[in-house]
Amino acid sequence: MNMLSTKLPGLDLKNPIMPASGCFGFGEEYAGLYDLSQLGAIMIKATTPQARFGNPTPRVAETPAGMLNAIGLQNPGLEQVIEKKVKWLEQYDVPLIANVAGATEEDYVIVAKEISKAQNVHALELNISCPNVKAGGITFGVDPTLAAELTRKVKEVSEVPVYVKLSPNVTNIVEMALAVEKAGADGLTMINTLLGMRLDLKTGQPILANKTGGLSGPSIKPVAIRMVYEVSQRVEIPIIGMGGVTNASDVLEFLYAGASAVAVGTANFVDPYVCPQIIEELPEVLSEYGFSHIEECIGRSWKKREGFAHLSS
Amino acid sequence: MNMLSTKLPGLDLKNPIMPASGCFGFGEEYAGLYDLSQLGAIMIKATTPQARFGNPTPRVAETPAGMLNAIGLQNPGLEQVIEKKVKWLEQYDVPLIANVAGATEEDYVIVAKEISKAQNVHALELNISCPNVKAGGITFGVDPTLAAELTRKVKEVSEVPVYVKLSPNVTNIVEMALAVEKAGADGLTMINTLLGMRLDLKTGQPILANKTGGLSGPSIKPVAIRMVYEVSQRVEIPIIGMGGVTNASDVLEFLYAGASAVAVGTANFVDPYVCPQIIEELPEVLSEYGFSHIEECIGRSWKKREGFAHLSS
Amino acid sequence: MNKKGDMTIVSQRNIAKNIFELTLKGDLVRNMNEPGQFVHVRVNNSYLPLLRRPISISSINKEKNECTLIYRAEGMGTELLSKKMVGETLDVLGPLGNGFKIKDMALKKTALLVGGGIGVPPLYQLSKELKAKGINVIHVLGFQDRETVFYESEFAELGTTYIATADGSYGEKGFVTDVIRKYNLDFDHLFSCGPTMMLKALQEEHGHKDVYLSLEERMGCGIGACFACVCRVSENSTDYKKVCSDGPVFKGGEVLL
Amino acid sequence: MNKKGDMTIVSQRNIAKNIFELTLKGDLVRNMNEPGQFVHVRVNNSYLPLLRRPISISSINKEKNECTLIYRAEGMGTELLSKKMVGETLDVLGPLGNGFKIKDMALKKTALLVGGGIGVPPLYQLSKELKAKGINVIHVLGFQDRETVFYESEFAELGTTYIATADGSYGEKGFVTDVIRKYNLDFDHLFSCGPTMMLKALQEEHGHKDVYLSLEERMGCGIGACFACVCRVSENSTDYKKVCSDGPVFKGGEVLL
Ligand SMILES: Cc1cc2nc3c(=O)[nH]c(=O)nc-3n(C[C@H](O)[C@H](O)[C@H](O)COP(=O)(O)OP(=O)(O)OC[C@H]3O[C@@H](n4cnc5c(N)ncnc54)[C@H](O)[C@@H]3O)c2cc1C
Ligand SMILES: Cc1cc2nc3c(=O)[nH]c(=O)nc-3n(C[C@H](O)[C@H](O)[C@H](O)COP(=O)(O)OP(=O)(O)OC[C@H]3O[C@@H](n4cnc5c(N)ncnc54)[C@H](O)[C@@H]3O)c2cc1C
Ligand SMILES: Cc1cc2nc3c(=O)[nH]c(=O)nc-3n(C[C@H](O)[C@H](O)[C@H](O)COP(=O)(O)O)c2cc1C
Ligand SMILES: Cc1cc2nc3c(=O)[nH]c(=O)nc-3n(C[C@H](O)[C@H](O)[C@H](O)COP(=O)(O)O)c2cc1C
Ligand code: FES
Ligand code: FES
Repeated sequence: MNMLSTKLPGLDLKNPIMPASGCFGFGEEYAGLYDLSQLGAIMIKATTPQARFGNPTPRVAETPAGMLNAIGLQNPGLEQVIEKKVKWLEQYDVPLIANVAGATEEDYVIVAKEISKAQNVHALELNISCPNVKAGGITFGVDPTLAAELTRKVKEVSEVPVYVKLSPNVTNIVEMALAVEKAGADGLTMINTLLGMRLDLKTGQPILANKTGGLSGPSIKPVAIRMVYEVSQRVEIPIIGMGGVTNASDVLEFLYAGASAVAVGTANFVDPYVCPQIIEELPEVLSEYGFSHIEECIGRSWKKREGFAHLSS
Repeated sequence: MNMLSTKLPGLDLKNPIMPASGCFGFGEEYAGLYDLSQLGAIMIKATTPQARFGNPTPRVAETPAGMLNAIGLQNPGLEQVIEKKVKWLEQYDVPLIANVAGATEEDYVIVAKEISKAQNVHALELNISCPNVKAGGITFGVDPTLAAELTRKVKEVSEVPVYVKLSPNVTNIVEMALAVEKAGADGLTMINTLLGMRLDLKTGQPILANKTGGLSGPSIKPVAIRMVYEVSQRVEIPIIGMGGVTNASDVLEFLYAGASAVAVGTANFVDPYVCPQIIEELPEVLSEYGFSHIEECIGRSWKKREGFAHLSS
Repeated sequence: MNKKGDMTIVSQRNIAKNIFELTLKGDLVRNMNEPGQFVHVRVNNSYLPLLRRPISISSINKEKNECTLIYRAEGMGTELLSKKMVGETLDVLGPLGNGFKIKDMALKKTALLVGGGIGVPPLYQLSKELKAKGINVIHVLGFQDRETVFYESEFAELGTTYIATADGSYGEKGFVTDVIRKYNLDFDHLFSCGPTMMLKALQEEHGHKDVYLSLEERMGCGIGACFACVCRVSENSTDYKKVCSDGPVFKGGEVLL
Repeated sequence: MNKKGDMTIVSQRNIAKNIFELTLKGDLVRNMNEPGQFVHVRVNNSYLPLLRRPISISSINKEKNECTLIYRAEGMGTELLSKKMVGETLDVLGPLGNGFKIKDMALKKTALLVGGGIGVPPLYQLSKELKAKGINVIHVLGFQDRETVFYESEFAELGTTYIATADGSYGEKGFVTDVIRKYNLDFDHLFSCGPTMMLKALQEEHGHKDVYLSLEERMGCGIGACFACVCRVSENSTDYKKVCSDGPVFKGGEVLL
């Protein structure tokens, strides 16, 4: 039996591991390194209606156990993404989750409507939480009413289930989650990056051309775990957890917290083979802790303990 | 001339370095290691009207480049703090900033009123942002109206300037800052800890008995820098910056961001001699980057560059 | 009177499964005068791991200016520590805390030393000092299994030594309390270090005697400043003791277990 | 076809102030076929530093399965790298990017190789390969000052070599462009690597010739996936090139500097 397979709205996953959006491009680079069909799914790079160049460089800066990025949603635009990138990925046996972005509600609706028609796009991920775009998605990500409204609009046009990607830069993440759940979201993905900044000691100026950027990597894992823990207890829809995952133990921690699947972002830059490696190690780690299937781990940090008697000590 | 001396409301500082509240107790332990009169100031541990035992243990957990704590405001209560702890510190030539906490508005008012009378307490720090106390200060810390109201009440009774300690766990830190400034705060201290969590792989349960805890240390520095940068451009009152400071370069980064002085928290646990060491190294680092006084660095990341011509390159 | 210093690794040996014996040389040894104290070790000069690791002092050699630690490599910090090589230096804070205050005690004839797993190490220096004072020492040391047993012969040289393993793969099968009962061990003083469950059981059975227990708790500062490591003194008050600076050794009943 | 592997350090030398020459042995060398490519080095198996460091391949020795990197120890990553000892292994990703494609070029008589500071290293393998093809190579190498000059004799063995220092403490005083002008250097091809300001100046003065420039940009992945390292192709379009996977070597004018 497969210890790792699981089902989420729209997604029939061989395993719960997928690269996070923006950290894997459209898969082409990694396809040169390993067979993408090994992956549970792929969250492709954010797509906007028109091509975007994104922010000036430098776009990344390193921080203690983390990094800041301010890419600025660079992408070749909806048409190119569908015709070139998504199409190209059809050769792999792997479901895509299309990350949908924009500056206005209409942007999101256009992208969602078109990209959800692609045969290998099995779900959408509404990126209402990118901190690096001025006048862009970020306002949706911190306002429950706007987020709900956007979710509703996108649900109306999408041909596949819609996951909403939550921003951690809010006072009350549960409120955001409940708002988009009520508006029809089929799932949540969380967390996006924390807003941060680094200054250059020589010039005194921000290292990133965009000044602020999104903090990702191991340093944010405690915040991500806390938020998944809080939200998973309050919503009925599944969560794809992320934030600082670098190995199979981290995956287990996110499952315990309440995630049903896990995305790997920054770690792909540190080790481009990290996703297949985690997939390989996960069964071993599950066995080590006495599990025979990932579903036994989900929400273990807060669920009633009946099923877990064999492990209490 | 002293490159490090500076003046803030109520505080005549030999240097801008002070241990952060909760990371230095009431100084007694460190007094056995070095002369506390070397410090710019001391932010003493949070004081509540009555003695508190705090949370059950474990109270700390380690994270990548950081730590979580859930001490729960353990302290011997207002009377003991004033009569024993604050009194004892009189032997040192160092101003105290008294961290004021509580569960209700009255708690804060009582503590502020009494402790501000102590001769060596030169300022108060309103801890409206402790994430580890249920039904406690945290609600004040995320609601601008409540925070402003509390600030006003405390200002009415305090005999010394009042700094408000801001929580990073909010959507809009500038809004919080402006609210308490308008309510009469003399300064800000920021940031308190980010709310986080770690799960034990063996049990699936949170490592901290309190479940969630406050994330501190180098991992949160990028978030702290970003917030100080944002807030310092919008308020007139000075900021004491903190979050992940471990060396003199970090101090410089906080000054650039817009802080007027800098507190050192978690790093005291890693190296109990860190504060005097930073104080010793700071003049050297300032000179290295061409400064003759700390005030030249403050807000350099966003201020008009007239004074800085000598450094542009 | 610097409490922090670099100590040089003069030996590092793997003495049982995942158990390492590490000997350090340095001036801090001069202040090590009490069995049961600990050092707070920074295993890496970066932020990974960020915090120091508390490790008991297992033996002290004043002449050589050396001390020995025995630790189990299990998490990130101790794993890294086990990779350190002879000649490297370690940033050490210590000695810290209050140990077994046998210097101030009116000692009687027989002392029973009970150790559980990684709680065994500090009892070694204690046993040596008791023996030197002419006290009769009996050791009951509990381990998980045969592979994790260490220092049996070292303790046996000082006094009668019983080994218990949880799975019975070596020595007596069962817990240290079973051994004490089985052999009906008689003693005037009981000194113990190990898992809280074990200390609790000892306290319950022998609490009427002269008992000293060494506690463990997750630590931040290790010097009494952060309040990470407190334990209660009674159910109904806010009184507390800090394991790092009031302990780690407490008199039986002094704190709630 | 694994692009990532452990390479063993066979030598590490401090060859100028803060400048280190590091020779690595490993199977990845088999794929190193183009001067100007780089490797992405993980200096620590923890998260500090988190990201890899891009370093140009300075020379390739196919027979020994070795390659040499030359780098300046300045920040956390390169500082740590400079502490690594012979026999240790390094996690390396590479070779990455597109180098100087001299295999596909119709080469004429003379090539001018212009390097600035830490941009000098990749020109060494390039020069060796050009020389092997019978091309006349001239080097103009700019450094900060006398103390940071390296590889002068190595380059001099291959062709005429001019050294310039910004402060005039060694060789010519001034910039590489001053030297080219002063000696009125004539060439068919210009290959350069160094600070963007220098590349810009070269492009402006010699853009009408056959110019190849190697760029630097802060990187995340190093393989083209994260879009950290893009540069524009023209002012008015969203077209871009990635330094890591389309470059680091570009034809003059191919991208905006
Ligand atoms: C006073 C005292 C004396 C000790 N003496 C010894 C000894 O002689 N030999 C020995 O092997 N161990 C001893 N320990 C336990 C030792 O400190 C832990 O095993 C060690 O800190 C674990 O670190 P790690 O990096 O392996 O684990 P990690 O899981 O990576 O540690 C993460 C964090 O949790 C803390 N932590 C984890 N387990 C413990 C624990 N059991 N007790 C306290 N903190 C813990 C760590 O210090 C660190 O802050 C002692 C503990 C205390 C409090
Ligand atoms: C294609 C390419 C080839 C290079 N070849 C060489 C070489 O042969 N020799 C050499 O000494 N240097 C070379 N560099 C520059 C080298 O990558 C940086 O000096 C190095 O990354 C700095 O790391 P650090 O840890 O010392 O500095 P830190 O300041 O700690 O680095 C922090 C972050 O910024 C990045 N960074 C800092 N400076 C640079 C820079 N100048 N370029 C790119 N990223 C930077 C780091 O990679 C890291 O992610 C090259 C850069 C690129 C892009
Ligand atoms: C370079 C970079 C680019 C990113 N781009 C996107 C994006 O386009 N859309 C999005 O929803 N999230 C984006 N993210 C956020 C990640 O998908 C992920 O939520 C975050 O990095 C936390 O996970 P990690 O710590 O594993 O990286 C990006 C992150 C990084 C580091
Ligand atoms: C163990 C611990 C206890 C703390 N207790 C308090 C407190 O009582 N009052 C308070 O305002 N902040 C408290 N803080 C927060 C610190 O003062 C500081 O704001 C935070 O840790 C960020 O700084 P750092 O990264 O340098 O530690 C505490 C932090 C730690 C780690
Ligand atoms: S560890 Fe800080 S008070 Fe004991
Ligand atoms: S560094 Fe990631 S695309 Fe170039």
